[in-house]
Amino acid sequence: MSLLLDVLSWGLLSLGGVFVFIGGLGAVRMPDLYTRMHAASLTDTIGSILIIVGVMLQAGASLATLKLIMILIFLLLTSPTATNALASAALISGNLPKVATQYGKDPSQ
Amino acid sequence: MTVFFGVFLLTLLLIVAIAIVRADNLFVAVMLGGIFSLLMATIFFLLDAPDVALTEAAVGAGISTVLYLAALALTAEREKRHTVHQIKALVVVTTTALLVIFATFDNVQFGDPTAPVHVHVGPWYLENTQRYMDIPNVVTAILGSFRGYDTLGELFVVFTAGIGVLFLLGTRPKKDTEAAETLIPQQSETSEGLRNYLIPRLTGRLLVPIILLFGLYVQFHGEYSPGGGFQAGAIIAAGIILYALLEGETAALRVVPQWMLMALMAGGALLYGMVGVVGMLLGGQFLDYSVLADNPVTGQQLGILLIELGVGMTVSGVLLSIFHAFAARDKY
Amino acid sequence: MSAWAQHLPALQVGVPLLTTPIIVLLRPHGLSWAAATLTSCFTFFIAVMLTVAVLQGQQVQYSMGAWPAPHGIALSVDAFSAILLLIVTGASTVALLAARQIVNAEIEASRQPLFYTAWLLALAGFVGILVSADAFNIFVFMEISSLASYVLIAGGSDRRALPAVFKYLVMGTIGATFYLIGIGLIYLMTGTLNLADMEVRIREVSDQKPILVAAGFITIGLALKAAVFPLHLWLPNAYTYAPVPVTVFLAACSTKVSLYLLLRFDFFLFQPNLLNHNIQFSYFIMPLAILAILAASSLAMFERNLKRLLAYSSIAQVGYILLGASLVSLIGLTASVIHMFNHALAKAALFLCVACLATRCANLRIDSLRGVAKQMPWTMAAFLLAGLSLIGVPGTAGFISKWYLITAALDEGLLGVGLIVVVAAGSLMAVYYLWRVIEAAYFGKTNEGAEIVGEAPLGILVVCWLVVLSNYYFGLAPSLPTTLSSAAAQILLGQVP
Amino acid sequence: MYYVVVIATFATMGLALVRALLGPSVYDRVLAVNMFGTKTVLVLIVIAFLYGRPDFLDLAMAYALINFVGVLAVLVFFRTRAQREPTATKSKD
Amino acid sequence: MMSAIGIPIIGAVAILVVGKISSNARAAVVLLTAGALVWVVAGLLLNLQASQLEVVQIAEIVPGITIALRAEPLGLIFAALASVLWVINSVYSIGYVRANNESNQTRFFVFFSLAIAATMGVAFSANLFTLFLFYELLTLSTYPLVAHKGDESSVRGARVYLGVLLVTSIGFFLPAIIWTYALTGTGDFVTGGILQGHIDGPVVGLLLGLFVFGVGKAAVMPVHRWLPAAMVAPTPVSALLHAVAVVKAGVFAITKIVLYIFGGDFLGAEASIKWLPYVAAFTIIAASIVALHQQNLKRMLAYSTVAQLSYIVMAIGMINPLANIGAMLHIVTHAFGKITLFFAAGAIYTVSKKTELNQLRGIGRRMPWTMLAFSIGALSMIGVPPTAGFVSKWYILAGAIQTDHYAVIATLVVSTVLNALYYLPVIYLAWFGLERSGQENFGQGQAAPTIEHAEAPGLMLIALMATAALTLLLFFFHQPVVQLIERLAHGV
Amino acid sequence: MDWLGVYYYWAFAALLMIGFYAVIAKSNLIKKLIGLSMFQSAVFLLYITMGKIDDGTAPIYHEGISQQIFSNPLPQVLILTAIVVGISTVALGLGIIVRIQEEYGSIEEHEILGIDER
Repeated sequence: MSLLLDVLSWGLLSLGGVFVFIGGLGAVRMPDLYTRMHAASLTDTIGSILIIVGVMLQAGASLATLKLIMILIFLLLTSPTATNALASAALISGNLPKVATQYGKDPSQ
Repeated sequence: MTVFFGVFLLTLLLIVAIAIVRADNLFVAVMLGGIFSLLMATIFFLLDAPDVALTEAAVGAGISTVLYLAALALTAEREKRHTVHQIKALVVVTTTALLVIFATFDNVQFGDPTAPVHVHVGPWYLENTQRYMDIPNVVTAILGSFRGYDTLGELFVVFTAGIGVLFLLGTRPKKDTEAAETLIPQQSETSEGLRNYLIPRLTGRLLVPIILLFGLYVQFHGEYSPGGGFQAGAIIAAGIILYALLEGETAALRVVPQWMLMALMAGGALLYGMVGVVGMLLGGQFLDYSVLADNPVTGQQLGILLIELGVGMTVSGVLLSIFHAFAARDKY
Repeated sequence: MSAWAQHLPALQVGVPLLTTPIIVLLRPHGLSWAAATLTSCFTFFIAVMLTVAVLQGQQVQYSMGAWPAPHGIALSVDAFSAILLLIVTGASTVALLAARQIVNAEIEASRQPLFYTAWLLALAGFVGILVSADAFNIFVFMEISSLASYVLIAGGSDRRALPAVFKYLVMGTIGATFYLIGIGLIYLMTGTLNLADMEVRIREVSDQKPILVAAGFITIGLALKAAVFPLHLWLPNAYTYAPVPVTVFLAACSTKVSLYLLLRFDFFLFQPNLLNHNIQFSYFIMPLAILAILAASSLAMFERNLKRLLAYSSIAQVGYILLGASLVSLIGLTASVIHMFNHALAKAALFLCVACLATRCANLRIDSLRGVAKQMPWTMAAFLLAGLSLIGVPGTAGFISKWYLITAALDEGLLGVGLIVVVAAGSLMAVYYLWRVIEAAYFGKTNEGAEIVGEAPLGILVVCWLVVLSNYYFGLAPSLPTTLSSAAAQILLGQVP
Repeated sequence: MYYVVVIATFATMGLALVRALLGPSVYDRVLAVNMFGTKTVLVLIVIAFLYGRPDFLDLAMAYALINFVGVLAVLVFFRTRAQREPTATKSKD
Repeated sequence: MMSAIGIPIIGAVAILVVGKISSNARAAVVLLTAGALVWVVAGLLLNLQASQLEVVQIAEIVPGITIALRAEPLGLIFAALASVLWVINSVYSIGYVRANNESNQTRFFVFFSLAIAATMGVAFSANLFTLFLFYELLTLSTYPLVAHKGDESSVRGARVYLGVLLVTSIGFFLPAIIWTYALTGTGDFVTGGILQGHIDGPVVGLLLGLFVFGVGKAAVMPVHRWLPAAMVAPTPVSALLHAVAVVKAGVFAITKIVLYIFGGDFLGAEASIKWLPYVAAFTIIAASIVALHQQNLKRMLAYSTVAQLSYIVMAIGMINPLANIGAMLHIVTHAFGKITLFFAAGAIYTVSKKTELNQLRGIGRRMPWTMLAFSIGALSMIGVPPTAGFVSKWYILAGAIQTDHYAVIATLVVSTVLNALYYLPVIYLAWFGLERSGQENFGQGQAAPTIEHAEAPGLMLIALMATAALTLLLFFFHQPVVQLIERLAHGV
Repeated sequence: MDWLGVYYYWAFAALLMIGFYAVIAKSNLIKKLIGLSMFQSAVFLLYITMGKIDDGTAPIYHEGISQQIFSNPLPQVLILTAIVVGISTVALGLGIIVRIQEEYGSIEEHEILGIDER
């Protein structure tokens, strides 16, 4: 039984790791602010879910698992909100997404 | 294995440090400062110092970034490229660094248990915490009781900083006073924070109680896991600052009015002092907690709990009043 | 009372420290000043009690929280710290007594409780350093006193105080951090923070290199905070633009406490263990001291602003104190300790006279003080008498330290003659720049614009004359400071085999 | 067992740092800081388990909160700054 | 002895209090204090035997260094001289101040009596430290007197006065004292000297040099500049300065140091101090030559004082009993002679506002009594028999012949001739010169018109005549003073 | 002589250098303050590296832990205090900078000196 758990958590953890790394790559290679934000925040959330669940399997039913759940909730609450606030702030201050201007359409209509 | 992580993180640290010095835009420098202290906290965590990591995170990343930003909002945003007497600085700096390397070069092994540091006083604390206080967190034991006098001094350093900022920023700036009259009637947009940002305000409303709860947890859980007065104070202050950011500074002042902050500041310091004096009155030395209760061990625990509470009160009071002093400056 | 006697060291720091939160909350105007002065007097009273205990030969030790010395924090008061305690608490009480009118004029009522709290915190910081026997604890109290002094200096209405105090903050923090690096390196090699314990364990340390570097760091750090000559750039502006009572308090003790630490660390810790200490000390500190005396005095001679003139003269006097110490002889050290005492007296008196002048005259440039003696005879008389004490005319306190300094220099043979020339040149320059002021005040023609100025308010004048007369009392009957300083010299030199 | 995750997260932290240094506009840097924060939380969780000290998770929890406060603070004060000097050139650095 | 210092201080305070009320009351108080002082000193002088040995200790500064007073003969002579002349000087200055209605007179008299108190302290000091304490007090109390007028020239003069005196005292005198304390452990004046055996070789010369040039008040050549500069002071002050207190304190200090610190026989054997008489001789000659060229009366008197002082230093430098007596005697005779000259100069200035020598042509007929006193004083300076100056020069000459010190004999002769050269023409012109009226008398553009003026005012005249009489009396009755000095010489 | 171990001390020295350079060379007051806090963080790093023992764990007892080697708790206590000292100095420094901005209108040291000369 524990072997199954170990293999499962190892799988989740490495998957989470991969997602996180992809997010990192996305943030660097993407051309424009908003695309980078898109890449980074999405992988952020999925990555944390995978890793934390993976670790929870390792910790089993203990105080640590409760703490892990709390952290997961925090992360799920805070990082998307932060990205949202960031996106709207950038938009208001006139930092237009590159792609929109390329096709000549004025995004404001 | 710690060493490899450490080396990687240290290189990252140095890169960030150089980036901070070279950054022209001060906002950028402050944000990189945030990253700097996050890295610093992780390194501390790697070097088996969770308490210090928590303090560095709460104080370094949280509060100091907020204070820097509040100050930047009032002063210049961009640094004028004017590095004066560069060579002289480089010479002085390299000599200091060489001096330090010369001192620590070959005779100090990283982490070897036989180094004099670990032989003399360190181990005594590890054994005697069990005997005298019977609490798991040795760092809090030393902080609270063995070197309680240091922490009293520390508390008063924070108290002085609070007094100082309130004293300096207490005056209404002369030239702006006339403008201030006109400003007050129509509620200025700035102090309303992110009023029209719906999502952050909602999550904020949800998060602030959790942060405060977590702060209190850290405050009273200091003896079992990394935590204590300073960290708790910082976290509680961060929570209320978050509320101020979201709901606007006046709303935050309504929740925690100025006189309450002053009471918190003075009360915490007084509480700590009185615990020491009571120890003296009951026949022990100054700051001797074993006389506080009939059984010395519970006395020590009670003492540590009280002084951690005092520290938490003062630190949160000071940090909040400093934040309000900066934030209120906008209105003038 | 004897039950409290053994708690004295803790009370000495506790009283000023724990009254600050109470004073912060005192809203009614004027009450905060009264409370602060009362606390300062009570601290002075405790300092006197401690000195009496020390003079009776008691070994005043106190371990905080009843933990044994190397593990807990210990406080110890000996002759050296006793004389400094008297200086610091005395200066603070005197400055506070004279501070009422000026602070009312300069700082609005709502901020005054904060000002007096910062004042008591500075006092508590200084006293904490003097009483503590734990290296890191000294760092903490050094920070309290420095932060509080930055707040005090920045309290004035003169806007130029702000950049001056920022420069002081940066240099002070760098000094404190150098001190921290020094302790860190020592802790690395010896594993303890208690001074007495550290001094014992330093001997067994095999590799002396880090100790040497630590000595270097600590000396530079403390020299920065004590405004020793090349590192003195923050002092003139900080003292000039600070409110006058703050200058009275800081001029009398802030540099002295750092010098106390410098001497204690150098003679107590490093001295017997470093290679040949006299070379390290005399080749390194003595030229700095001589440079300080000559350069700072000459700067003072050409200075127009009265307060900056006295600030430069303070830097020169720090040079005298270091000169005495760098002779590494019993009389030399006695000379340097007693000069700390006498200089504190003389400088406090001079700055109090400046305080009297400040209440009546607009700016304190020398040529705007022409002919002021006719309108303010008592103040200028006090300034004259205090000036004589600074120069070291016989019968004044200044003379005693000059006497010891020259006797100490005489034992050095040929080098001694050179030192005597320097000391003589220093005091003659002092004569020059003080006489420039007195001559302008007494014989200068009052320039037309000056309005009729009355005598200084009685309160400040009485305090000023009190300090001036104590200058002369300790000039004629200096038994107290001499016994204390020779005992201090023995303690410091006790370590040298 | 945890090495894969630790190495991956460290790498992402490195990349986030690159973005922070290069980032043309301030908002890029804010994004990088946010990414950095969450990655540190994850690293701490994993290292806590790597060291076998699960009771250090409070640290990670504190991080998550502090990071959020930090990012929001930047946005608020950056807007106050932009408001006070609308004439100031938009920071396109 | 304590009262000797106490009385002038109490007097100073009394004058301060009374001064505001009325000038007569102030004058009365001044005279009262002067009289009381003379009475006390006389008391000490009479029962010399009893008061000789007891040492009054006032305060112990540092273990081994005390403020102590002792009434030994040398100190007594100086104190007696100072107190007597102070009485006369007070009389004179009250008259002078009234005649010239000087500004803030109270301050003048207060510092006057403080200066006398300091002089008493110097006279009775029992050790080097007390001597230095009162020496500095004397400098500081006379500074306001010199700068009394408060105008630009007097302030500059006072600055030079203070500068030279403080430089020499802090620069040379203090190190010398501390060196003595370091060497011998005590600084007390012991007949026969304390340096015996502690120090020898050229170092003794160096120490003596430090002392001689340290005591700026003795006006030995390089450090004499303050004396002519102090001429800006009103005449009673210059009288006090140059005849009674300041210069005499300087020379008295050197005598005390040479006799009681080095000791006569110790120095006699020492080769390295032979330079002292030659330096003094050089000062005499140079000062006399400079005095020759002086136009201003008071500056001439100043340079003549510099010369006369070096007589005493030269006599002491010869280390022989006869010369010592001569030196002590010269202190007294020169005091009387010079004070008469200054009083006369003051009188002439008060009445006729004349200060330059060439204005004094034919003034004898207008002011016969003043000029008579002036002539007696001048003769005493030259050393002509009926005046006391002759007696002291005679003793110095005898001492020089005894030790066949040819350089000193030569200096004595040459200087007497020089004195004659610059004093006699003044007397001759005053008595026999024709009073030229009108402009050509003041060709050099001095605007002092020949105003009609009679004799000097009454009070000043009395003082003048008193000192002149004393100069003559001393010539005939110098025996008691000599006996007193001899007792000292044999180390009673 | 394990090179990696000494790297911590060299990182401390490098950080010290960077912080000190920023304090001296930069004329912007806020940049000086940031340099100052970096200078202090370097010292914290020194103290904590001192306290680490090879494969020792944090000095907090926990039923679950097996091995008994603990890192030295004392430097951690010292650094806890030093961090809060650092933040207090920064807070006061920022207060002074805000006041300087209001009085002088600039926070560049060379400009402030210029304004004072006039």
